[in-house]
Amino acid sequence: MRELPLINREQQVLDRIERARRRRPTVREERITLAHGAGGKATHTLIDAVFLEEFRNPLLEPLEDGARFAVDGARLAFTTDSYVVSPLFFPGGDIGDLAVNGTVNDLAVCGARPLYLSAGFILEEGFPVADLRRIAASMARAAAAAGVAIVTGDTKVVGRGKGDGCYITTAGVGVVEREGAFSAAAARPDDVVLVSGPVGEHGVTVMLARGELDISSDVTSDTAALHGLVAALLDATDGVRCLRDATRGGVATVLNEIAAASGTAVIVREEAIPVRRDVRGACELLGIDPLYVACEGRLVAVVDGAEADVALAAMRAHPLGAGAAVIGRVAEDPPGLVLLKTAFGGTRIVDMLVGDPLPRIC
Amino acid sequence: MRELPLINREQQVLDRIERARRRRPTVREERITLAHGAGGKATHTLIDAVFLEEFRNPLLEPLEDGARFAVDGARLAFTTDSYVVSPLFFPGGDIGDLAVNGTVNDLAVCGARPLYLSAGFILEEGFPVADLRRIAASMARAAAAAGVAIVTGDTKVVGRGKGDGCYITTAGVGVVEREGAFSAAAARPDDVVLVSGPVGEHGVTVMLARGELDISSDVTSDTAALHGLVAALLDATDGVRCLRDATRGGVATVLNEIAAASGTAVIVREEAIPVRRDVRGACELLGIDPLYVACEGRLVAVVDGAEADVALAAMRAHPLGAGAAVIGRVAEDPPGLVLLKTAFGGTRIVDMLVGDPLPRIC
Amino acid sequence: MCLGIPGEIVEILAEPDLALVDVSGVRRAINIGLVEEALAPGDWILIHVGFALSRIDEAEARSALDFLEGIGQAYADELAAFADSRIVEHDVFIPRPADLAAPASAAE
Amino acid sequence: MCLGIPGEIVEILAEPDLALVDVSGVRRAINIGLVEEALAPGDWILIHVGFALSRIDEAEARSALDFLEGIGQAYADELAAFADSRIVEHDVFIPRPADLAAPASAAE
Amino acid sequence: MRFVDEYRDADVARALSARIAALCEPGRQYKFMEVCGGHTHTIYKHGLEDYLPESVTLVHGPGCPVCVIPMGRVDDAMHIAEQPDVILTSFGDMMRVPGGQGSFLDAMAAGADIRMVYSPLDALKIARQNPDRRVVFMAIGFETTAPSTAMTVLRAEAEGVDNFAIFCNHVTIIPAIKAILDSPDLRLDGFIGPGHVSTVIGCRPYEFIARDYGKPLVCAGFEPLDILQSVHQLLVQLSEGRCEVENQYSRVVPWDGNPVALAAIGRTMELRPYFEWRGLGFISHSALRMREEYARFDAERLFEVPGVRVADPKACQCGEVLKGVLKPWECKVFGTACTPETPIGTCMVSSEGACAAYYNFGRFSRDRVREATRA
Amino acid sequence: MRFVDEYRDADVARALSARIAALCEPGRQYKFMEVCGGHTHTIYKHGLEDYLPESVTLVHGPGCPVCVIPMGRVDDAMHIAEQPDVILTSFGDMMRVPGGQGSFLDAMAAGADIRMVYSPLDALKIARQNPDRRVVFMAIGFETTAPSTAMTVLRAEAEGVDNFAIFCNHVTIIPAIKAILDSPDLRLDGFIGPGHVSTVIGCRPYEFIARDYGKPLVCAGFEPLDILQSVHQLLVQLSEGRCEVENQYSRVVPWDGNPVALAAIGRTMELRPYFEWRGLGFISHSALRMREEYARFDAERLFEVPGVRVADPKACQCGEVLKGVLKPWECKVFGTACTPETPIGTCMVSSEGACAAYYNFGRFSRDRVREATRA
Ligand code: SF4
Ligand code: SF4
Ligand SMILES: [Mg+2]
Ligand SMILES: [Mg+2]
Ligand SMILES: [Mg+2]
Ligand SMILES: [Mg+2]
Ligand SMILES: [Mg+2]
Ligand SMILES: [Mg+2]
Ligand SMILES: [Mg+2]
Ligand SMILES: [Mg+2]
Ligand SMILES: [Mg+2]
Ligand SMILES: [Mg+2]
Repeated sequence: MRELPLINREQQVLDRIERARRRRPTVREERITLAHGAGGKATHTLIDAVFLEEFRNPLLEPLEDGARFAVDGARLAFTTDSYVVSPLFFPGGDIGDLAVNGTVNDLAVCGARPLYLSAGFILEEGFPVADLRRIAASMARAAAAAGVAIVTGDTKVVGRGKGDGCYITTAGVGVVEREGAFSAAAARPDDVVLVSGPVGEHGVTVMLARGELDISSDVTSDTAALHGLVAALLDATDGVRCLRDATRGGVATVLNEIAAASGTAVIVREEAIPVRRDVRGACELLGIDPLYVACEGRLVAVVDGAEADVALAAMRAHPLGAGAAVIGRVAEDPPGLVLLKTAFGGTRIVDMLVGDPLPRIC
Repeated sequence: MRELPLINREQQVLDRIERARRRRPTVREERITLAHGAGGKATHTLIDAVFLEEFRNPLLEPLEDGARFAVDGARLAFTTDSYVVSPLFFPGGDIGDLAVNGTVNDLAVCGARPLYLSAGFILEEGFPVADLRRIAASMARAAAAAGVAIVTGDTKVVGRGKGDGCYITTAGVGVVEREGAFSAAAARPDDVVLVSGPVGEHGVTVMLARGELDISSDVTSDTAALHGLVAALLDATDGVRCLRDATRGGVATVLNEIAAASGTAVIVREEAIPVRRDVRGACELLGIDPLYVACEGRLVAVVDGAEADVALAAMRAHPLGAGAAVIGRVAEDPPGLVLLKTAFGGTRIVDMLVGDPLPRIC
Repeated sequence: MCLGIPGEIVEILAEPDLALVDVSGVRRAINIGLVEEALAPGDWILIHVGFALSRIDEAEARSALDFLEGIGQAYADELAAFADSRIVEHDVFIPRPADLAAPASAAE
Repeated sequence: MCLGIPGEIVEILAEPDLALVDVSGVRRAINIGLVEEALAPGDWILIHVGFALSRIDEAEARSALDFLEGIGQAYADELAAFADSRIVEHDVFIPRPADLAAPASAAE
Repeated sequence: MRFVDEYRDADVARALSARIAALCEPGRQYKFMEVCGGHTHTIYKHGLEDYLPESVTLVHGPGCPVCVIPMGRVDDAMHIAEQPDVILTSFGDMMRVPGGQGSFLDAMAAGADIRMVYSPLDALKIARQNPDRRVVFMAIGFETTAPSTAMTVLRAEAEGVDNFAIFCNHVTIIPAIKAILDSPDLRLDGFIGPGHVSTVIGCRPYEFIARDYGKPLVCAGFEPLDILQSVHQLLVQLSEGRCEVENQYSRVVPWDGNPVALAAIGRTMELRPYFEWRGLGFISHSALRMREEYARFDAERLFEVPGVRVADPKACQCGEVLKGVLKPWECKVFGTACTPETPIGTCMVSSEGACAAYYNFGRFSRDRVREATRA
Repeated sequence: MRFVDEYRDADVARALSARIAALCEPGRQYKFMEVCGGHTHTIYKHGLEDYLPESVTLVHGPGCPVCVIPMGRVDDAMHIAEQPDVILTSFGDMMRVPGGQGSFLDAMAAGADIRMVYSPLDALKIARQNPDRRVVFMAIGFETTAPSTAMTVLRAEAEGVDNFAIFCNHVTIIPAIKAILDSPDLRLDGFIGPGHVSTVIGCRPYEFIARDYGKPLVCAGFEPLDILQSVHQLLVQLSEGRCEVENQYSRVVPWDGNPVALAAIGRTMELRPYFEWRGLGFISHSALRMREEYARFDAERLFEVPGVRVADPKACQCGEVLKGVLKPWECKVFGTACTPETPIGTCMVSSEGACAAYYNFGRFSRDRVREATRA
């Protein structure tokens, strides 16, 4: 293998690029495109340039999965997510359990025990009441399984062509009973990165469930409430630095958020990332990378390197972590980047997702 | 004036009807219609038969404006609302301040001091980014004015024809620092009913802002955060029984909720209900009743009759309560009904809204 | 039958048969093509589904009202002669009169 | 150029020119009208934008792989003769080998 | 509001109430029919019956244009709405009227493009704005509303709008009153005449009622004092042994009606040989259709309207209510199976329907309420 | 995955890497062009350059079908998309390509109905499902993809689908390679030949490269070992003084190509006299259009396509990158003004574009990364 000298000109360009990347992003588009909702760079830019800009406050600023604050001595976590998945029902789940589990998970990765949820429904005129019942029943089951109660809600109806059947926004309140913020900024060199199971199953399931691609498979969504797994992990070790659920934008986006927030490099090993065989098949066929595909029941944890074994064992001992693996580690340099050691033995960057993972042909 | 004898047959029918009204409602429609979102009977039926049925728990059950619970000794209120108003911008406000004020108000009428909000955005592909900035700026101003912080959020984008520009779901957490639940069930005979200002301005503004009716006016939305007014009222008297903000379905719906939940009769006097001259004009032209038209900055309070003067004075001393009035009182009989003593001197029922207040011609 | 609302003509518009009409502070263009007589600002019309159905005859209205008010006055005079519990029945209604006065900002 | 993916024919479908193809556990109907030779279940094809572009020649593949693996073996033998730090460079990478073994449920 | 608030004065009402009571012969029962649903609405909305002595009963008549639409016509409208590219428009009150296949609201939920308009001119505007769609206005109403439809068609003709049509359901009031008068079920002492219809047709067409049937009629306005005064005028006539047509609503109603409006109707529409009224059955010459010359604006000619007759639900007693034979609460399903949110009959839908007005405004025991609203 | 994972073996790669290093003459620099964007993608995605000695440089070629589309063609496509009732379909990679008026994504946000398809057959399916719409498939790609378009048109013809058309942007690889060979800027030692194009055209068309230009070419597969082996074969040829066309990808590529695919192209399409390539300018006989006989499936004939020529942005150096003259990072706007989320040039959009591949996968200093990924 060749030894490269430092190529000065290239290095200058790269430094310039990194400076450009660190500048406050601006929204250049005049109109919202689908990319702004895909969870990748465009979403981050929009949130940063519009919402953070206007709402700026210390609790919002870290842009974590939820906000943590104390009220009358009680330490709380608070989060929200809107669910607009299409189709509403898919193998392994539906918008209802997604909406419950997603908000439970955002609380869990704040280190909180989820307690109470709210649910806001935006229904499209013409939506079958039977489907709504099915969704509500699924939410109720998911809430019961997660030990949370849906305690307040709201229902709006929009005219035909102003919705897509049913959108749900859940918010959640949890209680923080442990020390540690588990924020993306807390990763440190020599930490290890774990994922709780195979990646990309939810996103592939939904993409295929739309039917437009005419691809059939046995993949089912991984939607699940992760607070039990998180608790098991935190019980096992004090070495947990960051917790995230890998949703929109997939594991790659989470890792980028961690690298950016903590100013470290995250280095993952392709062979170590668990991917179901058929998920990989679908991704190959569509020309997308499973690292960018959404999960709805997978935990990404950064743990003190010395605690890697303990953490992995704790995860694997939990039913939702049976497929857990250490997929990489944190390094000092290059700060803010995610690198992948490929199965082939090379090294490359894993950047944030640009727009939707569009099926690509070339 | 004639003295009616008790007409036995009619009374039997009326008893039968009241029994029918008290039965668990069922959703008979197979599909969601606009009426399910209008805040009237259909909305209540849907919530009762689908959501309450599935999610049932003691905190949700009273179906108040928010849920109250204690976490680690801290007493909290938690609420959510989705905003789908069209047009997004209207005289006196926009969807942004509406989304902030509405959730602040639902916390305030739970007797809580609003602290933190979440905001979930569902944007339609093609929505102008400039409009989004304008909405975000308006939310920021409303939040600052109300002394709350937007601490967590979410952004989704749906395809063209799957939304209507921008939907916002806010949830809010507040701290309960006073005794009293101020729930609709707490009204008692000989209480008085107050409203904090003229009714129906928001709803009329939005209806006219759509432009389809070609009616012009100077009416502007009453959108405002009511927690300051609530605090002033609660500071002035311990006699406050129930608090509600009169939103979808208007004052009439709130009064019906109070009558139903408390098993009392609410008796209001038409002449006492403040209505702006032009709001009345628009309502006459459209054949709708201002009592059913939404407000977004009006408080309905039920107060111990002995404290009526104090409560009214406290409201009127606050800028948002300058137009306050005592509009009626609570009686024992007929339980669950709202009666209106008309300006003409007659008496009639004020029932819950059936569906949308459709412009009617005959 | 069918909702008819009185409105006052504010302006005869340039478009044929159209007038801007004020109804208690809100304005709408109303088609006046069904009314035979010439209309002018200040005239009152009866509005039905966007059309003026007729001009309101103020003299007729006045004389009818005079009759009604006459009855009312006569009755009030009669009642003044003795305290009648029926009036009390109407007035002794919680919200005391002081509270009922619509406040300035909400005045109609 | 342009993404081409190998897939195995599972079934020749009734519709003309269509075959059900398996790609690592997922299935799609693929148009095989561009491939001259007769195809049968078990055959591997190269898929591009929903069409089979060619049948994969397993004998050719085998002999090419034999060559590559031969090179690899020869190299491994050479390296076995002395400890080479370069191999270490690749392997001394946190996640220890024990952790990297994909667990049973996620096995590919 | 001028011309409104003056007619809601409680003091005058009390005075009129006293006069009315004084005019009633002891022991005699008086039954007056308010023909018009607008009057029914006013009566309940303002609690007007509180001012009437027990011996005076107001009976609700057939003059609610929504109430008299048979289910089959609603189904026909939905059939039109289902045709490709059609936008069906109508007034808000039609949205919840049940047809054999549910209401317009249900059809909208199932995908039909049905829009509520405030004026037929708004429907025409929608047609102009959607040149690639076919816009049908479902016209309903008595003679009050027919001129607006007629003017809108004439405007469409003048502007050359060719994607606009009328599904005409206009009905005429006189044949309905005559049907009531000819009905054996009902003994009436007089009529409160429909004020707004009369702005168009005037008072002359009612003269046969006084002349041939010996019943007085007072053409009345729509504020509560208008109605109370009309009751007073009827009682005065009866006490004086007169039987005439009087015009209480002279501020608005010219004795001879509105010739421009009548001409507009005459130019575009003609009487149908017969038309089905909900609950009342077929009544001859009781409705309008588009004239041959305006066939290109006639949805019944442009679309193959099935014209299916749908039998009213068994439980429905709207016909008896429309004829004034039954009080709303006497219908077996009133308030239980039939409510405004789940109407079985049309009278429970329109805000001018007797059942809806009684349910929404009048549904309580007067005695208990008197007790409750007393100090 | 069979036929995939075998070709990603790191041990074999190390062995090949050693052989490659051994084959390089000390002091000599080797420059090989991988013609195909798919190869560029593989090289960066797997970090293949880590296995090459410093003396071997891979130069990226013009074989990315998205990258070579000039801005004017994107604008033409948007013009078609704006016509009434049109649904424009294309592959996902086209969605973010900037035209003079923004990208397809922007046009969608502004209301155009543009849909992403996996296969041209899916576009035909959309046409079948939307008989009242006109469905246009924007066809892009080299000879690899043209047969699929041709087959789809033949299918549309057979089924009598008459609301389906092709906006044909298929290009041919040989004229592009010839343009590179004729360019004075570049000294190359050989070519890594496009494997998937070759499944259709075979290896014979490359023989002129070896014969007339004296450059060896190895037709290569798309897994990293395929490419490494091709480099090895090129070096073996050079060391043995041979100059031939070899087929590394023999498991897939027949020496004579695919006669059925060639016939399908020939039946429906013909060579254009010339075609503009982004950054490369006009190249004669370098693209395909629909034959006269298939005019009814030809969007360029059915719609009045403006055919505007849009000058590339001043800063854009895609032409130099496509010709292999500049490394992506040598373009002045690379990574600052031009990034995958805000691309200026096409090479930053397609995942086969050299700039995008380098930015997304290769953007780092090798030394620092070696340090970081070391134990
Ligand atoms: S209660 Fe219903 S069915 Fe009975 S008469 Fe009234 S509207 Fe008709
Ligand atoms: S950086 Fe952008 S403009 Fe420059 S060559 Fe690459 S794609 Fe073209
Ligand atoms: Mg999360
Ligand atoms: Mg969240
Ligand atoms: Mg989330
Ligand atoms: Mg609510
Ligand atoms: Mg829809
Ligand atoms: Mg509320
Ligand atoms: Mg709420
Ligand atoms: Mg609310
Ligand atoms: Mg989120
Ligand atoms: Mg829309």
